[in-house]
Amino acid sequence: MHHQHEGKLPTRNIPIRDFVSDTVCIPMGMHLGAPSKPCVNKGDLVKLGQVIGEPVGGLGLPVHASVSGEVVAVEERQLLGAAPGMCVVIRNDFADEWVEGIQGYGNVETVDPAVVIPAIKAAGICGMGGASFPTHVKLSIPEGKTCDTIILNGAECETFLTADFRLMLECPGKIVDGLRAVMRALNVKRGVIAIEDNKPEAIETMRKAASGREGVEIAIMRTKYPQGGEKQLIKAVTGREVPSGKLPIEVHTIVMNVGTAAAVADAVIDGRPLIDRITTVTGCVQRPANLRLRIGTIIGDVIGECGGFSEEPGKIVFGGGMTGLCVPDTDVPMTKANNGIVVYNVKDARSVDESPCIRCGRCVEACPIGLDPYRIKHYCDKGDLEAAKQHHVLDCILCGCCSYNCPARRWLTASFKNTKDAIALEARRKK
Amino acid sequence: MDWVPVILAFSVLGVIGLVFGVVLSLADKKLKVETDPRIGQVREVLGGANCGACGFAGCDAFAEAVVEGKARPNGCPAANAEAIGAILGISVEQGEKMVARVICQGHNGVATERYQYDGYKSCATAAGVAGGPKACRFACIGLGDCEKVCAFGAISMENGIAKIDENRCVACGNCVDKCPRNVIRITPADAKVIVLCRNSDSGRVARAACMKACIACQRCVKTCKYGAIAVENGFARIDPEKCTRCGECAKVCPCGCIVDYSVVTPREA
Amino acid sequence: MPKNKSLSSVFMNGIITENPTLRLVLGTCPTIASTTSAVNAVGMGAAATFVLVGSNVVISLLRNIIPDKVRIPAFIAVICTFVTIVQMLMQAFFDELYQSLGVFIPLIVVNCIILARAEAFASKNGVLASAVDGIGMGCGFTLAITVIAIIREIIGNGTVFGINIFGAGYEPMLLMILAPGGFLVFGGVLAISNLITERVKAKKKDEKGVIHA
Amino acid sequence: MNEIGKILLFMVSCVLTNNYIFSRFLGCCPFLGVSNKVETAAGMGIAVTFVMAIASLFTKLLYDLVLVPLQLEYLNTISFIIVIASLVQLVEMFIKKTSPSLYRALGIYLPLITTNCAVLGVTILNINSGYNLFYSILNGTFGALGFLLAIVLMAGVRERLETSKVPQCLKGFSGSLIIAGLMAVAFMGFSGLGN
Amino acid sequence: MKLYLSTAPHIRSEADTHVLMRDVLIALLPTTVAGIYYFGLSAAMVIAVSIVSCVLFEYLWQRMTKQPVRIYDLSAAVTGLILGLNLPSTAPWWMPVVGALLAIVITKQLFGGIGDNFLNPALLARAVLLASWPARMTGATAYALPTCWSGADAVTSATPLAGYEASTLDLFLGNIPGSIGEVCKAAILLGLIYLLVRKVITWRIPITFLAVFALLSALVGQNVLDELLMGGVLFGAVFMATDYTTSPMNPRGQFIYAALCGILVCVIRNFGAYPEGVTYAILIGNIVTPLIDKYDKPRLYGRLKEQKKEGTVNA
Repeated sequence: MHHQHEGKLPTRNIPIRDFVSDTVCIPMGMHLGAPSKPCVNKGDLVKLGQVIGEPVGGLGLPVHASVSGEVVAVEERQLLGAAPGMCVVIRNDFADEWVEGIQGYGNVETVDPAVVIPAIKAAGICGMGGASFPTHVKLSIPEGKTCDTIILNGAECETFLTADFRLMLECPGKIVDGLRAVMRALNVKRGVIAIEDNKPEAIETMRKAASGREGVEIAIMRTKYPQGGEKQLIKAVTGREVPSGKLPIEVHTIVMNVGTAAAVADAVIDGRPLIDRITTVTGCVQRPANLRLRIGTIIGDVIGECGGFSEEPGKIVFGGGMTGLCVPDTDVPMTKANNGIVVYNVKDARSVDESPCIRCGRCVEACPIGLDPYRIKHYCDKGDLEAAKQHHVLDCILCGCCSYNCPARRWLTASFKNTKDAIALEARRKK
Repeated sequence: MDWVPVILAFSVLGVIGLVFGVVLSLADKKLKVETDPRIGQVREVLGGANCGACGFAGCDAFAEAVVEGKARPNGCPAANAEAIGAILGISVEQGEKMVARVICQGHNGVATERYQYDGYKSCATAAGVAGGPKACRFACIGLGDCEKVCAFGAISMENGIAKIDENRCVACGNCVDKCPRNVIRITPADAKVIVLCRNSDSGRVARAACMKACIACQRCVKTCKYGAIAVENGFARIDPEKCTRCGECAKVCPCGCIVDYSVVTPREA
Repeated sequence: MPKNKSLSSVFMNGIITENPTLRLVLGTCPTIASTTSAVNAVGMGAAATFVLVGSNVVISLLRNIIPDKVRIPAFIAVICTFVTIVQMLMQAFFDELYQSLGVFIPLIVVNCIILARAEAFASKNGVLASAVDGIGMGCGFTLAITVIAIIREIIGNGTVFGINIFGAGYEPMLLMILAPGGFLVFGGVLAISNLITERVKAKKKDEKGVIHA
Repeated sequence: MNEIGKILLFMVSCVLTNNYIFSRFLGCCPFLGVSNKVETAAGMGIAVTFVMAIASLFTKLLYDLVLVPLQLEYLNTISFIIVIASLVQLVEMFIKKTSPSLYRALGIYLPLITTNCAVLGVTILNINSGYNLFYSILNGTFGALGFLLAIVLMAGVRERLETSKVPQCLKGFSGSLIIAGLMAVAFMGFSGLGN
Repeated sequence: MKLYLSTAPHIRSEADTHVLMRDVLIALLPTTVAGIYYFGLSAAMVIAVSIVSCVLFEYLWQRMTKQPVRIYDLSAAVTGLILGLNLPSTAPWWMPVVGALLAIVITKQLFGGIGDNFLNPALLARAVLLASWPARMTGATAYALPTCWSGADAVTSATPLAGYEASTLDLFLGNIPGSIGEVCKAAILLGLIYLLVRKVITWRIPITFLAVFALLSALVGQNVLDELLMGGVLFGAVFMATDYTTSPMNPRGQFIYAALCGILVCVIRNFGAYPEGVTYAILIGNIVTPLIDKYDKPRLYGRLKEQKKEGTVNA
């Protein structure tokens, strides 16, 4: 599927700049897995990089203070998910004083491979492309499986977003360092940085940065959403297909986002925990920008930094147009996985009512997995989980292509997500 | 009169009948399959809605299980258990009449709206979008997931919340399972006085979220002469065993969240 | 079916409540095949009624003699006999009609209506009631197919019972007396009858509701 | 035209041009009743094909070897129905034994093959049209294949329409009849083929 | 400030039902203009009556059954225009009205409206009209001569289609008797190009249809070019076989469907009773479509059979 417009033009050529606000609200549940447990109390003084949330369970990650200052609240707030989540609110004293004990390992080419993954875990890194899966878990290869290729996802096929693109232009060395660290940690000989062909500058910069680095290559891919989807990326780079219901490691591959790789480099070289990330702010704001934001920055402040709304806002979305999540108000904080804040005007925000399916077959043609979306939608609407399962609804990657292309404006993707959740719930109930 | 053709006709038909009769009876012995005719009879008593409330895969499976003694005749909420018992030649009791009730009165305009939900019309989906469009976390979302699973057409959406037709409801519980907010409860049909709110937030928060929210003011508890009402988890609850359906509590409730169905019909409530 | 039902209600049952064509949807093949003209429909209806009454009476007479196990073959044999009689009668007196109805006259044997009535009514009721039931069902069948036939004939040929009603300027819609027209008109009439039943039911329900409240 | 070509054309005309459902209106009851699922429709169609082929053979033999020599032609209807009823019983027992699920799906329609007018119709048409034994069997088999084709196509359409917003009064037989009518319009395109 | 929230995706393609139908109308414009040019005002009248009655029937039905009125999606207008183009210019006023009733009410709305009809409404209407009033629909009695007719005068020779003889160029430009829309092949090709450029349809159905038909015509010994240019093959392949609702969803199914249509046109033209088989061929294709859709599934990602083998080779 080709987009008519990718929405990347307003921010494509704007360099990354820093923004620090005077209050941050750091959610404890930014990664996939159980939310971390707050280990500070109201009134405590915290320093930059201090652990304020301790990992819980197998998929747990620590959370670090992204500013120094006083903890003003530890409370539940309504975020993007179904239930409210625990947050630690810190008032920034702008001292930016690092906590003691931050210790890096220097060069990624000489570091002891065994310390890389613990360092990644300690830095609280999760997938920064949007899925927020804890990176150290992804890099722990299960018994009996092997990995021969690590793919860095620089496709950034989502609409509106330019955060990864700017990162590749401005910090190419860091990305390659991160990749090398992971390759050495897992003893993998091949690392591929995959970039879509609509980003020639990034391809050029990354190629320069990768030259002379052992086993690192650049793959150029056709610009086609969802090229950056894990499964599509693996197919495009290696020609392998991840079996249905399995993880990429099944075909000896691990996929990471370029942003994650840069964070890994920081964690390994400097021992710096994940306290900020690059985010594209675009849409109906006065000055669209690529900002390096502290985790927990309230988006109202971010929009203020970008000059405020340029039009009456109708919808504010974390992430791109195809897979992003809506926010309920401007008091919501930035998370580790959020790569974009896109403001839609009221007209673009409104959705049209579903009209009857005209059986044009565009959803079938658009589906990168090869599903029959129109048929599955019927079963999903009816609540027939069994039939939906038989038509492979569980294979859906929720890329949104079917909904995007549907001339009847039907909520195909939403109904599939709904059904996938219902099937998962049912399975859990049966247990 | 010439009798030959008549005799001939009869004998030809007789011979044809005989030949096929013998073949059929032989085949019958060879290919015999036993089926219990009662399965079909039981199946006819069941509604055929295939709602699954009995725990079997549809009405056919339940009928088979009942006849084989693997299921209880009153397992089907939609069917007359006595009729099934009559087919099987055993006596069974019909359970107490239960109905599903929506424990929420957060109509449009009554419940505060945090944002305008503008996506796929499904409660489960809306509940996952930043906690749902209504400020109350316990409120009926009103996009009709229960309506879709009801095999008996008992649920309709009115003014932003679900409405259950108690005459059609058989208490199969499908809507209860489907509701992402657990706002539907199976209650005895004769429990006429009910607290229609389960907001466990503090009174202030609850009131801000909905004009008909229970604020745990304890007035009903004090009014009730039978000790049937208790406030737990921030909202009142009536014990149907102790309740005499006097309806006094409904009169004193300042938020109107206790409803006496013997005074207001479900349609008006 | 209760035994003490009055004969008139048995008769009306066949025409309205359980009209074989429109309510029970039995005997679809002759309905479509014989409704190309009103005359054909009446002929087919009369033939079927004759067989229905005859077989109902005979089966009702024999109902205590025929063993349960072989009742269906026995019923068919009785029906066959009457069909053969009708066949011979029609051939002798209405040869033109017989030719235009063709294979559908012997096929009255397998018209589900007749077997269904034998099984459901005649084998359980007395002779007189069975005869009335036969007449009622026969009339119901005849009425329904005649209505369908009249519609088809008017639109498809511009005539009713062969009498031109639109004058020379009318261009008949040929399709209606061809195969598809049979399906379409039958479907349409059935849909309208369903619609009326639905309305009546809804009305009854509403009335009930009012009484309850 | 040579004999083989003639036979081929005869087959085509049996299946398409003189389709039992769409141009001869025989076998409408099962066609309307057992056509809501493609799989069951195919099962029904195959059962009918089987019965019709064998019935054509037996009735033709019976007629030529017994009824005609004894001058009892007028007994054809009753004797044919006995043959068909027995065959259907056999098929029913066989299916019940081998495939209970198919048996459950075909339900009450299996015994109804007896009263499926297409079966009796084809045997009588064989006699009336004066076909010899070979053509009788061809007529039976390919006529039944035409029935199979029609009922499977019908089932496909009806399965698809399950997802549509059909008005209440058109659910069931009335809607099926209208579908059949529209399909019959399309099948008119085959007229003239093979004749 | 109250925000609107929904699930992803938050952007949608430009092409909604209305836009697609509008594009089809635009693609039909050259054909319509050519038809009116050749057959004059009477053709314009037939087309106008057809469109108006189709839209009116749709509106009335939706009001009567208390559904939302959807005439603005233009699907009824498209049906009306195609129906009008399928009629001869001499058609009396009541024919497009009856056709519209058949198309909109019987074929489309009775089964649930847009997207739920299993036959192409305009085609079904044409087939019924053809069967009911053959003399008014086709042949020398129905087809008016084009206003700039230059060929041999009337029924002298026996070309299979309308009883007229014309040069290949005239066949291409449409200077021949016939239904309003089907005569001018140049205009139809223009429409095809527009539809392809706007990505309203893909090449699969029309090209397969025409290719299979041409191949078979060559096999039975006909003049392929003349066969392609005669009658409604081109119009049918471009505008009617490609109807979304009644053609298969999956690419492979579309090939099967189009090939079936092509074969049937050739068979009916050469061996059947009708001189022109396009209508019936596509209708039969429509009827087979549900079965094609049922059994033809796209290949699923990650369900390769050789997956395991390939995986181990790489490891």
